[in-house]
Amino acid sequence: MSERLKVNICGVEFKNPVIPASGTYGYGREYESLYPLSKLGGISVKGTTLNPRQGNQGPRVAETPAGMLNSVGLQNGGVKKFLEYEMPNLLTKDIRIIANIAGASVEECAELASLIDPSEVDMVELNISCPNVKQGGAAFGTDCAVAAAVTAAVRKELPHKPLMVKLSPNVTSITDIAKSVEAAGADALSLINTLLGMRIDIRTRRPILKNNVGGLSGPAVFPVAVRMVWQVANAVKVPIVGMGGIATWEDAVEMMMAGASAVQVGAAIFADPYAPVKIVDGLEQYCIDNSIANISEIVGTVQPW
Amino acid sequence: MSERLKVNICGVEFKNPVIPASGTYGYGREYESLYPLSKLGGISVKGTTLNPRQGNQGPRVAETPAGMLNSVGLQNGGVKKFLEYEMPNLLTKDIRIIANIAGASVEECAELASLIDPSEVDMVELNISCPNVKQGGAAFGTDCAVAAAVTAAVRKELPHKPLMVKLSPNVTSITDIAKSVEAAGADALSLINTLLGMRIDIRTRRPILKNNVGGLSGPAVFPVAVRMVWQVANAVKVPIVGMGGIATWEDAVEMMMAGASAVQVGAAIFADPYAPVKIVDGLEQYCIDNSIANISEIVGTVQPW
Amino acid sequence: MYKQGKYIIAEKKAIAKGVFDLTVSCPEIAALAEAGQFAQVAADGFFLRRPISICDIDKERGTIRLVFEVRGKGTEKLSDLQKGGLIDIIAPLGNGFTVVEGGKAVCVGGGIGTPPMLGIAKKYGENAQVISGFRTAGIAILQDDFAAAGCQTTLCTDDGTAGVHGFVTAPLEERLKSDKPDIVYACGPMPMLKGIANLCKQYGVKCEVSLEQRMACGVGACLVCVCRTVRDGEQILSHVCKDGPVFDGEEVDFT
Amino acid sequence: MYKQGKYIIAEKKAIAKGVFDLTVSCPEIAALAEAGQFAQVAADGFFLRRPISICDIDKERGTIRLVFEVRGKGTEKLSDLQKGGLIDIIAPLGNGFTVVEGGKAVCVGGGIGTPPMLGIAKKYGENAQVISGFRTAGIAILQDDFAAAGCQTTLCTDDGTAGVHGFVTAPLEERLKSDKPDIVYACGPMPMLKGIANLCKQYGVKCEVSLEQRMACGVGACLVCVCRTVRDGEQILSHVCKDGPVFDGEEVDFT
Ligand SMILES: Cc1cc2nc3c(=O)[nH]c(=O)nc-3n(C[C@H](O)[C@H](O)[C@H](O)COP(=O)(O)OP(=O)(O)OC[C@H]3O[C@@H](n4cnc5c(N)ncnc54)[C@H](O)[C@@H]3O)c2cc1C
Ligand SMILES: Cc1cc2nc3c(=O)[nH]c(=O)nc-3n(C[C@H](O)[C@H](O)[C@H](O)COP(=O)(O)OP(=O)(O)OC[C@H]3O[C@@H](n4cnc5c(N)ncnc54)[C@H](O)[C@@H]3O)c2cc1C
Ligand SMILES: Cc1cc2nc3c(=O)[nH]c(=O)nc-3n(C[C@H](O)[C@H](O)[C@H](O)COP(=O)(O)O)c2cc1C
Ligand SMILES: Cc1cc2nc3c(=O)[nH]c(=O)nc-3n(C[C@H](O)[C@H](O)[C@H](O)COP(=O)(O)O)c2cc1C
Ligand code: FES
Ligand code: FES
Repeated sequence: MSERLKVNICGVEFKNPVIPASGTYGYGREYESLYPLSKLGGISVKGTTLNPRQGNQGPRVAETPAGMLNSVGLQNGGVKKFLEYEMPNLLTKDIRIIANIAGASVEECAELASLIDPSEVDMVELNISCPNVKQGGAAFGTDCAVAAAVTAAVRKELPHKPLMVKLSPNVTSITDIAKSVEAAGADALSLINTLLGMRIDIRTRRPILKNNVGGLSGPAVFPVAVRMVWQVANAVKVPIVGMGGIATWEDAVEMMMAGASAVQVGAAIFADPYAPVKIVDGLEQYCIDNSIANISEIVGTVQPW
Repeated sequence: MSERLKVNICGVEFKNPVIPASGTYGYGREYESLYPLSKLGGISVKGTTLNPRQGNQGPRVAETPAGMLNSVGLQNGGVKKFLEYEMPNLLTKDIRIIANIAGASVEECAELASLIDPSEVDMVELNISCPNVKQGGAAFGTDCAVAAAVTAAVRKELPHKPLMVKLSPNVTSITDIAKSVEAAGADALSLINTLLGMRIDIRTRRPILKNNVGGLSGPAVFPVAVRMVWQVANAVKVPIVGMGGIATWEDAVEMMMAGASAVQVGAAIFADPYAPVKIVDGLEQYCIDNSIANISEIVGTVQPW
Repeated sequence: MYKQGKYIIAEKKAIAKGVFDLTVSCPEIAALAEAGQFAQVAADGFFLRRPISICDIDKERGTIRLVFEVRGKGTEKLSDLQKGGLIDIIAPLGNGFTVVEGGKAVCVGGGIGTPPMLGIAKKYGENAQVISGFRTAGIAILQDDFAAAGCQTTLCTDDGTAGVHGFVTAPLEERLKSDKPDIVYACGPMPMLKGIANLCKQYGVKCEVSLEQRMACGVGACLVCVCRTVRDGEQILSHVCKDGPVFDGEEVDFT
Repeated sequence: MYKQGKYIIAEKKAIAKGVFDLTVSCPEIAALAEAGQFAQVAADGFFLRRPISICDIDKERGTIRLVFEVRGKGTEKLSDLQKGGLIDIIAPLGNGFTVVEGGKAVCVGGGIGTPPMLGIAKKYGENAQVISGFRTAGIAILQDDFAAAGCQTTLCTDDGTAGVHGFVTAPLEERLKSDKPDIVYACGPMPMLKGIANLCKQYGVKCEVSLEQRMACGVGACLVCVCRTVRDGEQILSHVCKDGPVFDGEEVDFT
């Protein structure tokens, strides 16, 4: 791997800035049939909760123009299984590990953090923006005071790890939330989570998702994500990991120019499981073609009119 | 025209529920080369301000996956020109006329209303959600108290016309805004206006839009629009005109099942200028095929899980 | 183990109104594939891939067959694919059917649930009875293929326009009574699968059903494709793409 | 007056690297079209149409020609269109060039600004001088077409690989000095148009330039396609699709 793509996000060095987004890549096991995980900079694992969760009933996915809705609802085996079963495997893969955590209460988030702090994960991503769960989830991410409180509580229980907080796009002012969370101790921010959406089957007159509503992701949301990353980058000092609709290396470059130090790739993987690898290769070639010694040079370089 | 498609929105009868969305159809003149305006239920004219406005510098459009950003910024000839030049023409077209108005202050909105009240427009659509202007615009539509104040002020100056208020999707809770606006006297609500987005030209490292950011519309936003219409329909009693990404008659049916009494069609017209007419024809056939005597029967019929 | 790629369509046939049969030349996939697995097929202009069962596998020619019905806009797009053109698939995915070596099987397909029965029926040849149900005679498919494989075929139509008038469960029950097979395979609408699973349980015959659910990744990573199952008495949400699409009939929660 | 429809591609040629020449059979559009107007062309899989100038019109055959360069993903998609296939266009749009009956014209095209010059140059035949500028000889296009129409052609290349070494403004100024034409038409990059408009003003010759801007509707309804113009001393934002694409050189605010 070349020096060109190395990025450093609050002290954690990633060999390249391409990270599969939480919930879209499991724990990486499923894609090893196609390529080794070591090709990627990091992995943000499926959202982890204190106890195992079954998630919502199906259908949990609905197609939309250039995107999809999901209503998984944080199905996962709980933090214990993650630490005991998934971590040992991931540690052999030469890839940065981001533990994505979500809790139904401030206390639960803090407890999760305290359990993960002693582990070998490289970074924690606190999800305060899941639209698919009844408690916690987006409720945490749409109010500045609550977002700050949960960030502070987790920060306290996480003395050894950088804390990245994942923001919801379903807000009037994402910069206000970002600033609150930064002030409460977040070391980095990641955005965006999914936009709340709905689809209806006109034959049955029922919502396609059993949960009625779900989170929109995929290329459709890309312009919203770029805008939010740009706004937040201009409002905070901490690094940003940008995501939402990234499907090509050009998208990744655009997101980084908007202000993201690294990118996560989610739904695009379902259309093309090689998408993250193609983005890595595309970024490398882009750096060569444009004589860019390190991709970090382009971060936040968009020059507004 | 058949009885099947007639809809009534707060006392105004539309021969069918298909209305080109404000800003995407001018005053109808440009599309008469293709078909008579009388085929459509109504027209929501380009946003009208007190004084003529030049709008923003170009480029004002950027393509996005299954959609587009615009940053027109309410270019229009002002209310006087609308009433004196456009109204006489529109009145000959056998189509319901919705005057879309926007002001930089509460007073300006009220003044606009008072000027339009004596005219022959069928309905006023108060735009409190334009993301492309510095004053007024979205600032009105993202705060409940402000939204209520401007609605009340306009309501007062509009004794003879139904008032529809057009909501912004760039908010944490669209139902809160909807309820405030309803309480302040809105006779109907229309939603959604555009989602704020951004695109960057990675070669020049500059935003594609000269305004840096712009409003996202087109099929990409459809699931967000359906969700918001559904939420608002469950929160208010006044009728809703739904829009955001509608491109086909199936989309129109879905939006109506979510709770819209009529629909507006915007960006889809740019891809297919016949789109609104095809939607009318499709709805008619849908009613025939499903033995629906009047399309209003499907409004709000989605049955949540 | 699966692959993703664009592969050449070696043959395309319309085998009934709105039903298409593609033979895809993909040696690396054919080599791995087992009866009952499926492919995630990209439809141009649509974000999500469409899951389509692998109907038949020719390991020697290095081909698989995908038989699908036009149901909506995505499968309509797939129907535009032409012989000689490319098809973008991820395959083989999921778990195939369990083969009872030297045993006797009954394969029950309902409508477009029939195609996945071909590959497994072929494993049994004359030891397979294939019961296929269709709404009407005009849309009956693959009967010649089953016959060519030496299988015994029983055709049922809901409207009696061909074969047995009525549902597949009647001939299945007859068979379960008369000459117990070692295993029953089934694919089709949920009520049919439920009926079959119940019958098999009643007669004490092992039964495997192939389920459907809306999918995104198709490989087990995104967790969207849940179905309700029971394991060790406990209700759990399983994933059709990874834990299935083939499930033990007793494991599925049909309520 | 314009039409929208899917029309048959009667011919397709690659006329330089990445430059394609489509002849579209659309009698109703050809009947209405004038030199300088444009078409809004749908590119499969892309939301917005691409504006492409009408390069030439054959009213008898009922065809128009669209010559375009692959610039991004949309025009790349358009380059996949094949002879015999359909192209979805809205046309003719905008205002064409003003024809000075019996006059003499100079038509100046820069790069992919050359195609719109063909239709208008043909109106003047031997009374037209066509000055075309390209980066390099290999990408020079349409020179034979201009010659076949009897026009006098002057080819310029930035790198001197063919014709005059340098920009189109040099031969234009020569001509303006020596044998004043009645009108100058120009299409190409903004700096070139600015230079030409200035020269024409200096020599007191009427000049029409064809501008570009990103578009949505193409018909004047959405107001996105603004350019800065001056009318009666006042700065106003005009719309390329409706007020243009052809503007009087003096009207354009090039600052
Ligand atoms: C494991 C498996 C195997 C299948 N095998 C076959 C087969 O061999 N032949 C065949 O004709 N069909 C098969 N199906 C069903 C087939 O996937 C659907 O008919 C198809 O996805 C419909 O797509 P569409 O675009 O036409 O419909 P649309 O309704 O427009 O599709 C919208 C979305 O819903 C999904 N969807 C709709 N119906 C289904 C469904 N029944 N199952 C899963 N997703 C659905 C689509 O994939 C798409 O994401 C199988 C499904 C599964 C899960
Ligand atoms: C009136 C008019 C006439 C034109 N005539 C021709 C012609 O005859 N031959 C030719 O090759 N080109 C012509 N162009 C330019 C052509 O429209 C662009 O090259 C083309 O739109 C680029 O599309 P793309 O998908 O390849 O690029 P992308 O950059 O991927 O396109 C993204 C978006 O930007 C728009 N866009 C990008 N560049 C331009 C541009 N220069 N002008 C307008 N929109 C642009 C696209 O239409 C699309 O909406 C004309 C433009 C205008 C406005
Ligand atoms: C199926 C699915 C499951 C997801 N699960 C999670 C999750 O568990 N935790 C989380 O923080 N985000 C989750 N997300 C959100 C993504 O991580 C990402 O923020 C979002 O999808 C936008 O990126 P994309 O457009 O590239 O998919 C999920 C998204 C999808 C599509
Ligand atoms: C080019 C353009 C101009 C618009 N101008 C206005 C406007 O003047 N007033 C207004 O209320 N909405 C305006 N809108 C928003 C549309 O009326 C509509 O709310 C939005 O585009 C969503 O619908 P769509 O996805 O069908 O386009 C404009 C939209 C576009 C694309
Ligand atoms: S479709 Fe992703 S887990 Fe099954
Ligand atoms: S492109 Fe719509 S007004 Fe010009």
